[in-house]
Amino acid sequence: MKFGVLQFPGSCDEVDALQAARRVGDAELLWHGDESLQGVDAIVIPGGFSYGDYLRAGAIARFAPAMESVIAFAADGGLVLGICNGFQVLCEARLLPGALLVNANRRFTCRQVELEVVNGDTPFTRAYTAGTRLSIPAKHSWGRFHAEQRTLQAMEDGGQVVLRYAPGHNFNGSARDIAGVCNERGNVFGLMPHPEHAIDELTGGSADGIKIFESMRTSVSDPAAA
Amino acid sequence: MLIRPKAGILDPQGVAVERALPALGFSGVANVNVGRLVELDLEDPEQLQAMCEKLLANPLVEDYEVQLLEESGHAGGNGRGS
Amino acid sequence: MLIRPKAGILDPQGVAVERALPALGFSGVANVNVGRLVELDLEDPEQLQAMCEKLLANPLVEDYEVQLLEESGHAGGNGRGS
Amino acid sequence: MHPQPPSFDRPGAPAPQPSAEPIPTVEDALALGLTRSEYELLCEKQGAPPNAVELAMYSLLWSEHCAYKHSKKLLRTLPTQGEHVVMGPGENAGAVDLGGDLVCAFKVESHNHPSAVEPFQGAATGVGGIVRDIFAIGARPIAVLDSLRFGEPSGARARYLLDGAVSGIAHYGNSIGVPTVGGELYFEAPYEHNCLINAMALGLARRGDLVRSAAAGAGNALVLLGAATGRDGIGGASVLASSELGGGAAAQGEAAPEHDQDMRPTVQVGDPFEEKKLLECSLELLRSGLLVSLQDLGAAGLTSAAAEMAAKGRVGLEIDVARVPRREPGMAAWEVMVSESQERMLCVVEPADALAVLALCERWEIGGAVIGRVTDDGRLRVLAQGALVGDMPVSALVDECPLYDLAPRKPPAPLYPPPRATLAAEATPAAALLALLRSGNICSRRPLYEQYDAIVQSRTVRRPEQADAAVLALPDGGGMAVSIDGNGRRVAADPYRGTVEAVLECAANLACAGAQPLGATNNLNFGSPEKASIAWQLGESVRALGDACRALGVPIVGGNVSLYNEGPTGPIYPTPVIGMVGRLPDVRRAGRLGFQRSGDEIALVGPFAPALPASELAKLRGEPLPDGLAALELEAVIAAQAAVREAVRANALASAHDIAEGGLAVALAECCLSGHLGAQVELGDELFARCGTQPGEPSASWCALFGEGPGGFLVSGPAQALSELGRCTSLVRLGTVGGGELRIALAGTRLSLSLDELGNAHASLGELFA
Ligand SMILES: Nc1ncnc2c1ncn2[C@@H]1O[C@H](COP(=O)(O)OP(=O)(O)O)[C@@H](O)[C@H]1O
Ligand SMILES: [Mg+2]
Repeated sequence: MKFGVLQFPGSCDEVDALQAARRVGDAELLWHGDESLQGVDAIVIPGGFSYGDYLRAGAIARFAPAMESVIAFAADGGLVLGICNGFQVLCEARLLPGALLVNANRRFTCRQVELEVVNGDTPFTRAYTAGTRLSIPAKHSWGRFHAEQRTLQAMEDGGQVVLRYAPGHNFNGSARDIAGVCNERGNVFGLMPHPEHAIDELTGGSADGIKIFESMRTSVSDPAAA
Repeated sequence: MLIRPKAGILDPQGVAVERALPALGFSGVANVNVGRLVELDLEDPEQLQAMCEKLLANPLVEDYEVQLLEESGHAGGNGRGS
Repeated sequence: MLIRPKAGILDPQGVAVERALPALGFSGVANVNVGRLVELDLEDPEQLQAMCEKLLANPLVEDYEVQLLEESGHAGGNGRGS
Repeated sequence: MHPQPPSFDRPGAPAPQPSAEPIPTVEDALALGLTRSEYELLCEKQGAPPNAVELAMYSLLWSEHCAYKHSKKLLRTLPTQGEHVVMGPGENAGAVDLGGDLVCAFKVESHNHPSAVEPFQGAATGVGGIVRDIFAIGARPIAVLDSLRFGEPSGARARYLLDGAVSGIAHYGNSIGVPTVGGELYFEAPYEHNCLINAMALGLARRGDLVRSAAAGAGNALVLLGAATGRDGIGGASVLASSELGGGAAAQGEAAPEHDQDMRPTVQVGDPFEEKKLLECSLELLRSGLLVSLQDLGAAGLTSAAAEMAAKGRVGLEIDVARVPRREPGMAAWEVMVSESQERMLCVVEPADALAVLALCERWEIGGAVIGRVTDDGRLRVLAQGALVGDMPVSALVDECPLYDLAPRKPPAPLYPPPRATLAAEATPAAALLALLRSGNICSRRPLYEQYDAIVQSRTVRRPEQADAAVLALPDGGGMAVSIDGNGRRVAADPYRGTVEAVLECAANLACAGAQPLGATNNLNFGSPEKASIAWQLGESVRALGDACRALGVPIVGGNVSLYNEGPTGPIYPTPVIGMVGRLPDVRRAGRLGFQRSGDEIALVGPFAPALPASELAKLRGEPLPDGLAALELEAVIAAQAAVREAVRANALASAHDIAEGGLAVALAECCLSGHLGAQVELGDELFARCGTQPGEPSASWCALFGEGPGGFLVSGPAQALSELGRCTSLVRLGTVGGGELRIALAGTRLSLSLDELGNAHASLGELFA
């Protein structure tokens, strides 16, 4: 099982994501300018400030040559995980519904937050059970998830709301406390908090995030079990 | 290009400006909205719409308005700062 | 209010957008500048200049331009996005 | 493919000859900040009066900022040698050995004056500058710390500066993926007009990957990397605009620039995205072995980068300003040479590698241009499209600026007015404790540090407020601790002892984390050294810095000096800021400051002798600064630090925290708040004896609770562990951890506050970021 971590100019958490992926499988960096995805089994779009987050977070990155390939990869059912800036890129690329807006508190905020697993049946969360609480660091200034009411309702009904901030932890003002969402098909997942930082109690405040990578490995090696 | 947050979507920057103004002695201000202004010289104005929709604005959350200026001047305004 | 980076002052956003555009298939674009757009309803337009200088713009790095609109409409532009 | 040919030669260029242009006069030199005798000296070194390009370059390199005219002699007294030193002062950053093959590069720098003009950009570019210093020596930047000083937070200006500076640091540090892991913040009236923004950065490198900045190899190419050059930061030199030159009006160099003051921005705008690309590109160039040497562009831009690279390598350099990518049209040669545009690096490359270097620049989407070459004649030559427009001996530029002796004199009368009283005279001890916790210098920094990404790169083992020092994990299972400290008010009360205390506080913070110091850096923020009283502060402070570091066995591997920090109401508090880096053998045992377990015992460790003068309580009461601080037992303090460090390393203690601002009572409250646990303690006669008072005296309780001084630690742990620690150092048992409140009993009185009351008071900084 090999993860590809997509690096843009301005990516910051690509090495963290690489380390997390390597705890459960092989992983290598992919370069934004290359069309080839090097035959990887799953894609991680890491956090950071691709293209400086200028204009809008993720707005420029989504046009990178590698993103064309990622869009095709997703259309084929490949697993794509977007973390923080990666989530923003996936929304900009319309691989995920909604948009991410400036935090309600207007400030970059770096804080350990608690999350609730809403849907434990996605290829990214199968190692959790629904209702589990996770402690994972979040750090961003554009993390307020927004979608129209109709869309939100459809997402809830379709199991696309995968993670929610626990009560009191939604500092960015996301609609319905949404922290992570997937597409209808369930193979593209984005979240603002950083599971790749929560793989070791020592530096992450918990190891709760590693199960996202474990879930992905299981989903790739044993798709039938999903 | 003038790019604005869509109506109905919380604009925390606008809210913050609105809240800060009275403390500075300004009153009677309402409906503050903060958006973006993108200015560029373009050979082929036909590209503009595509550029806005693909890149400069996110139609899910933003409205945009295009003002074309012949040559490179600024839109004539009623006032002008330093 | 249209707030722009002052001439001669680095506009990192403009530089980044300009550099990215050709890769996205847009050509012939130059002098990209990214600024801010602040819109508000105001009872007393006399306050505007002071407001810009004290809060809305940073006169050290930004120029501002004020456009007054009667009622609450938008400046008529040559184009209008969704 | 490349617009610039990757070689630098001048086929068919006109024979170098000075172009006709007005020669600046001595008045121009004075306007640029040189003295008459300095001007005469440089004419002599030059062999003729310098032209505008040359004068611009001399005036910057002979400025206080670049030449350390008033501090160099003092700095030479500092200890810079030690077994762990890999790079001492002189390179872009110092470096110490971490064991194995690893080294840590670090340095602190100030951006005080730009931040006072525009705090957001000033602070942002301050971070950008110090981070470039780190990757300039080939280390990957892994952490930033910030040290901030503003006027009292009740003032609108202090709040504006605070908000802007913190946002600027956050914007820059977060965007380049370097965690900001710690720092410090003080509010004092003397910083009202002249805030201090110091930033420290750390980097990690394999020993063999370090690179120096010395240019070498005549014929090698000089390549400028990064952003295009604009008219940034040349305001001071603007008298050189030809229209303003001593009467002459002819254009010089290139086309006459038709700019007015408006076009020479006083504010430099940082572009963290450009820096991030520049950082990755530079490290990749080094990894690929493509660079002979590397240097960042900071103050005085190309001028100082080129002159220093040439001086260190004992070579000459030739630069053609026409090859320098510009952001603006019509820049004069001297403008290009002195521009302080951000996010640029200069490197020396063998001609055969130039194409590969430019190709990597293209991959990372940064600018790259061959702008000159290395020569062997020890001269710095500036060309404009091949025509010679400046020609100077490198040694004169870099090494021959006159150095001055200070004329120190202890001020006969106090320099600083007493602070405004904010605590009622009849306040109870409980009210005073809450007032202290709420006060700007003591309240929780959480609303500030939450704006910083503290965890990117996955090394941060102790985030702010988890331990006294930030702790970073290293690949070998060990760790590194880092702290930055400097209490200007105490240095103002006693420049010698206050500075010793700052060094000790840094080392104490490391000890609480379990780290042994390896090296230190410092930033000397002072007023005008030309005033006798400031010269005295500076001299005493540097003497103390050297003495304290020698006593600790900690070499100083780098630093920075920022002088002339004065406002209309007078000089700032003398503020030496010390940054210290240490090593932990096992990062899983890094100390914590908060209480961990109910039932643990609490003890006071070390030769702590509290005193109220110059304390935070004295400030809240509006008391004037004392003339001098109490003497301290340096050796005993250092021994206590060693004992605490060993106990933390042995995993014997649950928590360790040094006693600083606000004294014992505040330290107890901090341990409670950080650990979400209460405590019951009783302060007995032993402590009153330390205050030099009897329990009955009215001031005794206040001194025991809130008195300050170096050498005190609050530790908690099992009774057995404390007994063992007590065998190595002085230890007084105070009480036990547990419950939902902090209860302190002393001399018949009793103070009791719930964790909520303490926490609410401690959270006051949030109001400043509303
Ligand atoms: N300006 C700042 N930036 C980031 N962290 C800070 C800043 N100021 C203080 N902190 C953090 O807050 C905590 C408490 O700071 P402080 O009271 O200054 O500690 P100390 O007294 O031990 O020097 C430390 O973890 C410190 O690193
Ligand atoms: Mg301390």
